[in-house]
Amino acid sequence: MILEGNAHRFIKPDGNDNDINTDYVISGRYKFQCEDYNELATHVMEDLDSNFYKNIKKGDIIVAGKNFGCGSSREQAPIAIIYAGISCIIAKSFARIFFRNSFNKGLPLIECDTDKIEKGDKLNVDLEKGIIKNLTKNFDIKFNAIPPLMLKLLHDGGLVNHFKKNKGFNID
Amino acid sequence: MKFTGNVYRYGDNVNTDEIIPARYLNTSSEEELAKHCMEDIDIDFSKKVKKGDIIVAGKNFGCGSSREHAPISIKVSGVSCVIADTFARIFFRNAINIGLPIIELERANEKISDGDKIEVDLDNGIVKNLTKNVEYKINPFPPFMQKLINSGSLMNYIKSSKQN
Amino acid sequence: MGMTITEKILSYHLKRDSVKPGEFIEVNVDIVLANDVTAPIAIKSFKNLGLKDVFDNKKIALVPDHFTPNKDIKSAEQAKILRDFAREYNIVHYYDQGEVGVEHALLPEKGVVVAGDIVIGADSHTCTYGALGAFSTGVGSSDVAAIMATGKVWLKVPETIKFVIKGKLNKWVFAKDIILYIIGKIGVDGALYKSMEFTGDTISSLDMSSRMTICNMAIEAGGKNGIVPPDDITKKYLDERKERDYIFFNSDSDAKYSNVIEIDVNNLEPQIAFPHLPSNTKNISDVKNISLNQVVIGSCTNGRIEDLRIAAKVLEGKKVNKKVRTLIIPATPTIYKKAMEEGLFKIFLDAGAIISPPTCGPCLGGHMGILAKGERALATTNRNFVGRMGHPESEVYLSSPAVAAASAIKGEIASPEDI
Amino acid sequence: MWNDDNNKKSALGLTMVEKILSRHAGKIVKKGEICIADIDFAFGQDGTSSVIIDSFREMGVEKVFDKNKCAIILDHSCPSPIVGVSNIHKKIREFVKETGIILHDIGDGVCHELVPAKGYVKPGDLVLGADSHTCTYGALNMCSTGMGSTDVAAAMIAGKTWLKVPETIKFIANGKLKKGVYSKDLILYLIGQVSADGATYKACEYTGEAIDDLSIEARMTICNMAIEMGAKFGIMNFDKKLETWLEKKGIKDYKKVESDDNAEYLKIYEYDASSITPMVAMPHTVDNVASINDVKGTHIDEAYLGTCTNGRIEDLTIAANILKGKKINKNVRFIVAPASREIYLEAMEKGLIKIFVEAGAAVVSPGCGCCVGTHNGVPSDGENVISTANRNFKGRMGNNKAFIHLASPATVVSSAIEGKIADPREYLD
Repeated sequence: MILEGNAHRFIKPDGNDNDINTDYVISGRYKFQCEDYNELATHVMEDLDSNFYKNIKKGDIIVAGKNFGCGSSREQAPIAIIYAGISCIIAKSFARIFFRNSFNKGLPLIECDTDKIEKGDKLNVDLEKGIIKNLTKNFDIKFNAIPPLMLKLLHDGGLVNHFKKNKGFNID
Repeated sequence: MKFTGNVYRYGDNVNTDEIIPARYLNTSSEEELAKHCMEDIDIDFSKKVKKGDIIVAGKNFGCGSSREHAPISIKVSGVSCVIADTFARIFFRNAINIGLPIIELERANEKISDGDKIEVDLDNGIVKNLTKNVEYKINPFPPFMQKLINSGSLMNYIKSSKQN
Repeated sequence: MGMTITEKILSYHLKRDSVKPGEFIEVNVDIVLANDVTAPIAIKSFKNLGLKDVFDNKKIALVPDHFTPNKDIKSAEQAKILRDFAREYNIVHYYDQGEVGVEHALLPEKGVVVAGDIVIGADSHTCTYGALGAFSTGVGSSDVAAIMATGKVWLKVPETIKFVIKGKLNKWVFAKDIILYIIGKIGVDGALYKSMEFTGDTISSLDMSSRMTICNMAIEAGGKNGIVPPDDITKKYLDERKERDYIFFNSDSDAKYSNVIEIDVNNLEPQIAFPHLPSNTKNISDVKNISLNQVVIGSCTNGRIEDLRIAAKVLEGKKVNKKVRTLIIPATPTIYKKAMEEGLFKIFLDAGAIISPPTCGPCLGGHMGILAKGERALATTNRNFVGRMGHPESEVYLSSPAVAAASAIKGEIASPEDI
Repeated sequence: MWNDDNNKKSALGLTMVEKILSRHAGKIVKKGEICIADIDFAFGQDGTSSVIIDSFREMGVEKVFDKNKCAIILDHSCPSPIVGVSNIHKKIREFVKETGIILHDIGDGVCHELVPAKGYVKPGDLVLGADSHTCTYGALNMCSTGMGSTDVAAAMIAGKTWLKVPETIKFIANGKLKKGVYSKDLILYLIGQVSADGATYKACEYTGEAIDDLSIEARMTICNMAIEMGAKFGIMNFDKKLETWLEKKGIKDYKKVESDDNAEYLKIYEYDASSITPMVAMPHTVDNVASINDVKGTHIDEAYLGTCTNGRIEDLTIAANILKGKKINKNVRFIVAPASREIYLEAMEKGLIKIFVEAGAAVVSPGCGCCVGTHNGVPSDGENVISTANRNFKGRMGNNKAFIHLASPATVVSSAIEGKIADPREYLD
């Protein structure tokens, strides 16, 4: 699977982009009452960048520091990101529940050193080979290959489709 | 004062919850209120209403709560005046107090149809139905209220009386 | 010439011998009140006047009761406007969360309003205080701003309709049924612009709580105010809590009324107001198969301790139907505490009901029990307009606390007789 | 194959978590392995169940694996504050009716209080909840963890889930907590030590004298916040106290587990619990922890006592004992949310609710209250809140311009009395 898009980065009030929590991804103001995922998507990351949704082009990529997605278990977080048109997230590390939720929903997450990626860089991501090409700055970043189980979920189009296809779990 | 506009017609007992539902009462932003004006009985009202348009209704228009949000949402949505058979009491004073002209006209919503073009001449007490080519006489406001209306709003009235 | 109570209170405040219905007057106000929905607009208007001070910091009551505890940022910001204003102008009768109750239950309970007063409130149910022998009526926010500035309000002296209520109420028939019956009879504009004077042996036998229920709903018939002749029951109530001296006024025997309506309640049944108007009333014996999703017992109409006692009497040892969310909302912190101490809460909780802190909450579709599309509620509140308690396609029925409690058990609208 | 005798100390070198997962996988599994494991219980709440239902329906299934092992608990926005939520509640009630699973409707209480209190879970179990604080039940010597809605939907259908067996970090809290210092202070201190992602993907075993001294409820407070250090599981040993607790609830047929002496830990941290002061997590991260000595005096506008972390009878009792005969500062709004109907009833019978109401508190109906910012006390711009909850993210309580501080019930109530962050030790004899 090859993904391509421009990088978006966010700065928290404390000056970095570590620990971007699920309340930042989609505020509780919306997620508890909204069943329309397209509507939900319009509020994605709005407390960090109120223009973010408007500026997304399909396939764009979110880039962040460590522990992205910490906080609640609500799947509305990756759902809002997916419906906003984001193709994958690249971060130094991810919070556990967010990690599962994303792959379950078919959103690839990539762990690597993100320091050299800047806002606006055009990125090309090869999930199988484990390589990010920074097309703007012309360098490559290697990342740990996605575990086979996750790749299988991605190829099946998320856990729901995996279940439909296999009539249950089939990961061995 | 004279205005011309097209008519949105409603029935009897249009209440304040229909004019502005309570779920929007957590704000007093006038523009926000105007966006939801008449929403529960006429979902697209705020989108289709044009500046100067006129609401016509039957009896007891504005019954229910004391929320000034009701006449405010009507006024800010662009409506120039409301013509009804009768008005509920608190709505009546709220409208006068904020400077939204309201006119009592017997059997208003039988005489006037949805979409009619209406001209209102407040000073001479005449409502002209330009579509149907008919004229109706309206009772002038009592002198006390006239004074209020002429000062634009209750607040202006208080301001000027405080200065005197 | 003879005068009604309402005319007497107004002329007393004008320091004149008489007033005539239809006359425009500007009159001094004893208490002006507003809540978290109406006060922000009033405060904004007041600030625009550029005055240094309010007319009297002891005569203004600010009660943020509609959205307490605040449900979102917007309602929190609205409440903050009241809080900041109350601090800036040292408003004596300001009640923040924890002390706040539904305004029309709270102010009489605290003795803030008394007989003979003119009470003007930016809330339509301000007419409640007529039960104490006061003239009280609802206005809008601009009016409140003007009163906060000048201490005066403009009014048109209303004509009065006299209601003579006679007879003994049957078991399980209450004040709520009387007022619903009256509104059903005269319609939601049956008393438009008018004063409604409630008299007769039935009324004089009612406790203050019941009288408040009746006056509270005068507005639902379009009335300007509701009023009950003050008597020994009024005196006892006021003496236990009054902040100021009170004056009793009574109508002269030759007072002029626009209409006199006599009602015999000997055979009155519990009343149900069907959607979407309070006047759309039916006898309980004519109501069949109205299944429910929610029951609300509370509000300025029926959220007092007497109401909760009646509900508890019906619910004691019973369980509410699993399909029916049953919300009990004591109208003030004092009522809350009393109900708890009397063991009513235990009855409610054991029955499976939910107890909310004092708030107007679901009555106006604010929070604490909003209806989904297609859902149906029976409430002891005062209004059942379209969308009143939530989704525009939901339905609200109105009744007494007794019928509400019985219906919560049954899962459909039911008479307490059937429980 | 797994043998239940291994639950006792064995020579296999397994942690408690590895043993529980091995039993549920039907074979011995160790850290790093991915396995498919049977689950004992799965549930969602009203913030997550709408998506559970969507996923469930999308998978084209009609039945859950066992309707007595699946539940939905309405606690996040109860009673509903807005039509959107009402519609979701309605959808949930209809789903429950169709599938026959367990429902706790509005007013029953917070899921993490109800699930252990109603006996749905027991030692040795593997439990999934579509709520991040599902790790709470580790206090009962079991594995429980929060997952997303689709995971829980899959578990409700298959009775299974996929898991990576986590490495375990062991926390040893030696010594005794001082007067005025509670399990909340201990867990805040630990989170401050290891940071908000100090245990990401890991299991945390909490042991030591200070833990042994705690009641089961106070232990739940600690396991509840394991997620705030990023952990998958928080877990504690089985002991006499837990045995008595289970007996009282009538919970039987459980499988207690012990870590082996030669179990492999990723790290072992040791602390002296007696040196810990009351702690406060300052805005806007849970690991931004300070000693009360350094932050007391900070102005407070709103105080909140409740939640799955500290809304239990013990918490209400501690707060009421301090508050008795005193008034809440008139510039503070104090909100109390008992965690369940039973706790509300017990608090009422013990006279605690009376103390709160007389002091000027608003007691809201059982549920999550204002913790997640859905209603019941959303702060306004610029306000400071002190809360017994578990998270102080920006915007957590519904307003991203408010400042949330986390502390123990004792610290919260002392602060509500003074109108500023206060040291509870000054209120205890």
